[in-house]
Amino acid sequence: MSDNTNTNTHTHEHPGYGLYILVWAGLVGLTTITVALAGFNLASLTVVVAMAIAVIKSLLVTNYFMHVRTDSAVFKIFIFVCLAIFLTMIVLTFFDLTYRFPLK
Amino acid sequence: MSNEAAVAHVHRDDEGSKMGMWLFLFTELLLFGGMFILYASYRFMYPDNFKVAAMRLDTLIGAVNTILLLTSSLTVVLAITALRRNQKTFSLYLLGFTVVAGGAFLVNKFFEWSAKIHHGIYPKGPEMANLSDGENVFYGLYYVMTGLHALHIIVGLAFIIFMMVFIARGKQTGDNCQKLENAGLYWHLVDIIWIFLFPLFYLIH
Amino acid sequence: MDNVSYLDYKGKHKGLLGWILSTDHKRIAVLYLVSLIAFFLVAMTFGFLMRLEMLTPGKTIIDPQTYNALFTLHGVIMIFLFIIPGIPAVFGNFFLPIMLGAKDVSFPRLNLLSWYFYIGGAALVLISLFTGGGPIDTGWTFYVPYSLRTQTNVSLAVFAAFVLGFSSILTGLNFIVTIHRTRCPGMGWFKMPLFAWGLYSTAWIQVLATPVIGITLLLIILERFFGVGIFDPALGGDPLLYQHLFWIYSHPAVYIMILPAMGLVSEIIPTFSKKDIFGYGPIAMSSLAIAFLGYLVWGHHMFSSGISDTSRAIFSFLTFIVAIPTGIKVFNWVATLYKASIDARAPFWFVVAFIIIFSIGGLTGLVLGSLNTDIHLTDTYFVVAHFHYVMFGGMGLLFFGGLHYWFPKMFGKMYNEKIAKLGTLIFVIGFNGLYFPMFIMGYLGMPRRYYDYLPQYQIYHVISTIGSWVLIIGILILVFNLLKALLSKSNTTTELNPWGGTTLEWTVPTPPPLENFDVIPTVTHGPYYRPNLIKPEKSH
Amino acid sequence: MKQTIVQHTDLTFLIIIGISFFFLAVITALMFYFMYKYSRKKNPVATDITGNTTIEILWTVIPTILVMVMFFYGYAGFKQIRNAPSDAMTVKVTGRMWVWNFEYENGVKSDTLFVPTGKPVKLELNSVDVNHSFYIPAFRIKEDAVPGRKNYLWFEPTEDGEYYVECAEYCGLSHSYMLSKVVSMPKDKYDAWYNAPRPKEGADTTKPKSDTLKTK
Repeated sequence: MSDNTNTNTHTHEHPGYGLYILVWAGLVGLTTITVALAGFNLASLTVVVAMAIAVIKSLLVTNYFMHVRTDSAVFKIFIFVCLAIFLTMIVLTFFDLTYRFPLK
Repeated sequence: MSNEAAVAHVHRDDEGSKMGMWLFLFTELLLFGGMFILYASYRFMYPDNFKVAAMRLDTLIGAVNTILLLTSSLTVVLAITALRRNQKTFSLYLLGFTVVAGGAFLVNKFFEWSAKIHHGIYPKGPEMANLSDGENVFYGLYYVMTGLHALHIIVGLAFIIFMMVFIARGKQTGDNCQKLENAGLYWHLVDIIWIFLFPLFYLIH
Repeated sequence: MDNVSYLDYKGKHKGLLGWILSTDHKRIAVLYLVSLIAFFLVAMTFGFLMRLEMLTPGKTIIDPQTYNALFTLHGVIMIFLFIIPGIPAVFGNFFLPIMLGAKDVSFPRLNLLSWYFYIGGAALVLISLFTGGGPIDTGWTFYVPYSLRTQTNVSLAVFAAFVLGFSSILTGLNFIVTIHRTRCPGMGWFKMPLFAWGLYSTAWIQVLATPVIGITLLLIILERFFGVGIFDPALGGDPLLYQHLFWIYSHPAVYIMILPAMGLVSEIIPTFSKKDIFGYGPIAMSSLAIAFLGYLVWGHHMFSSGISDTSRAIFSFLTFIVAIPTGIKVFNWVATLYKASIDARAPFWFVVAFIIIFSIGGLTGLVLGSLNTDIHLTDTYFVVAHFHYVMFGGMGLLFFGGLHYWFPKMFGKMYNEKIAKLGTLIFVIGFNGLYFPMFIMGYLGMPRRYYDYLPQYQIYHVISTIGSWVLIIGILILVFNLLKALLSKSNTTTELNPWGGTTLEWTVPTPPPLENFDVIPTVTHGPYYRPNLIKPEKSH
Repeated sequence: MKQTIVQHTDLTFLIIIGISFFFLAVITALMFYFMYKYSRKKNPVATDITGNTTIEILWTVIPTILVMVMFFYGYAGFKQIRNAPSDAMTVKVTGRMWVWNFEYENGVKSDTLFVPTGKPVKLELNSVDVNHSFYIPAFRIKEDAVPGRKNYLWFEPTEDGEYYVECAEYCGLSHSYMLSKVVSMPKDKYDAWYNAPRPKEGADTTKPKSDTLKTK
């Protein structure tokens, strides 16, 4: 039983209400920012900024609301593998699209 | 099942249960992932059409829905904390709020879709023939992705309502609430997907 | 608790209900086994009819529409109902928990649910034959725009594949958690049997790739009903993106089919060599490497589809890389035989046949990974031959191999070994007779999925069709031999370890009892460790 | 060049098949030799060998080098297949269920592809309904015709003759009857056909007599 020690006892701390409300406030704040920024013309940066904010928001949700921050390492590895494979799919698809001419 | 199960599984494995839930979340993530690949590809092919099409979506409804989901996510974690502190009633109220917020999200979505359909913007709708290829694809993706997401909201709400029943009956308690945790994980995932859908569809101007 | 075998215990339900409502991993495995063999025989019959049609140019027995439906159904049933669930659902379910020293999989009820998804999907396939526009005729790849235009019952058949995807996902999910959470004391990751490594790698593909095909198939249905236009070129969609998404799943799926078979080879070889496996680490790691690299090479199915030249070159390069871990496995297996003590019993014959046939399949894959030769050979019979050598010669052969290896343990009966060996021999002869001429035909330019052909190809088609008859005779001999053993009252065996294996399943009673182990074992050695072997000389 | 593409493709095929056959023979021979030499009768007790790092590295590195060689040959041939010379004449090819239509630069249409020997021909592939694939086995080339997209293919016939064109991407009921021909003829004969006066539709269905059909 290599990675299943502490099966039923919760050893990690459970944060209180305050921290969660703080994270929620951050999420709402980021939403306001991303909506406000959409009014400006940031040209090619639009997507990058919107996605960066979305990534930060999802990191907040996974780390705090979904407790990944305090979970055992195996969950972090799992998420990494999943995202790595998803990114590979996108990158390899774009090797086709970027160099395909004419696209239509 | 038969008595076999009772004997075989007295042993409870919360960590394993959580692991199973995460793996299930990955499948959900990649289900939407396939759609995100399509979205990215078509946006690359039709950048201008996508901007024009996105203009017609109502940023305000999208933003309100984002806040609703974020808040409902918050109340789910708060409910788990409350249950762990044996504040059963408070926990139920918090989950009740989640259900109301999720319901409100769906109502908003309903009005948003209705307005679009009213204007003839739906697959094979009267307005679609006047639109460019890229706009067509944009609305196709819009309906499929938000529709699929709404379906997940409904499933998530069903999970949470079941959990409320379990809590009320004392089947989920402060010491034994992995099922509630899992329902929470599912709800947060639905939230995360919306965190990406919102800017991709509503905020590209 | 008394050691009543899983076949005999009395639960809450009696008779058939005691089987289809049981959450015992062994009973679920047997449910899978019966259903899989039934669908295999159906799809084999379709294949037989196709080969019969190809005996002469022009019409031999059936019309083109029927032929097109036959090759589609042959593909759909073989792939989604036999090859993909195949080894994990039957042998994985039965033996993975026992090999790990566990009482069951982590989620027994999900396990049963996955069988119901399987049966549900299968039922939908059957219903799709008689409803709507009749049997689907798109080929198992469901390429758009044809799948959007044809009048046949594509929506239901595709939905069936979608449901079967759930079955596959649930099995994979279950196995990952089972391997992480239920290994017995002492069984570290590198003391797991290699079969478990094969299943572990497979499970990750099942979990992370299957959803992509799920959404793709769902989109076909939505396109057909609502015209959402995501793939339809008439509405602005790009048919090539469909192919991307389809192969993002379907190429890794090839490894879902073959990795468990490779794991099984790694079990059978040490048992009959009476020796530890050569290169445990490299074999285990190459499974993971194959699973990962499998995600990077899907584009090699699209070398002539019009994707960009840059991506064709990248995909070709990556495809060659994936050959390396496969080669490593084969070399290690052969090396295991060096200075071994080999008792070539019936299961071992399957492995020998596998190594040769699978190598032919794998090596001809190199020709298809190379850009210029693939452009000539893709969508010809060369490809048909290649993937039958890999899939049928790989997974199919090892499905029977595994059945012969574990049959005495599963059912407490012993089959006639001479007849099993004879059946294997006829199988292998028929197999090569059936598929080898297809390599030549393909090289000469015979495209696949052709109802009719130019007369110059006939000689190869005739040889191939005759080969199919020999192959079917071989399969029937194997099946009837096992059936006879199963039904006979006399040749029962309670022998724990008929082949002299070293993994945990050989320590439990034959057939295994309800919860496998009275006392959860503790492991101190690697899975194939044997004491009292000759120590190697330290010459180098 | 037709000849170079065919030669290069066949050479690549031979190299890969040659290397593969060598490995297959070694694996098979060793396996049977071990089964004979180390059978339970001859060798009742095995030697406890569990691995060897040197040999693992060897059989990782050597195949890696070999497949890189294979990749290189394939890629070199592929570059020829994809790079049409700039002086190539263009023919528009349209696939439809279940015929091939050819349209030449001057608007002439035909259902058989007539080309002058010794001149590179670039085909612009399109489809009006479902995916098809334009395949000339004798020239070792193939490319899909996808609706809504323009794919291309080129070849240069170096000798007169007739070569089959097949559809290699499944396209429905009469997929296997979607056959056509490339007829390669001397330049003067081709020019005479190309410039011949035609009825206003411009359709030319006359097919030159075929005496030798080649697929190889």
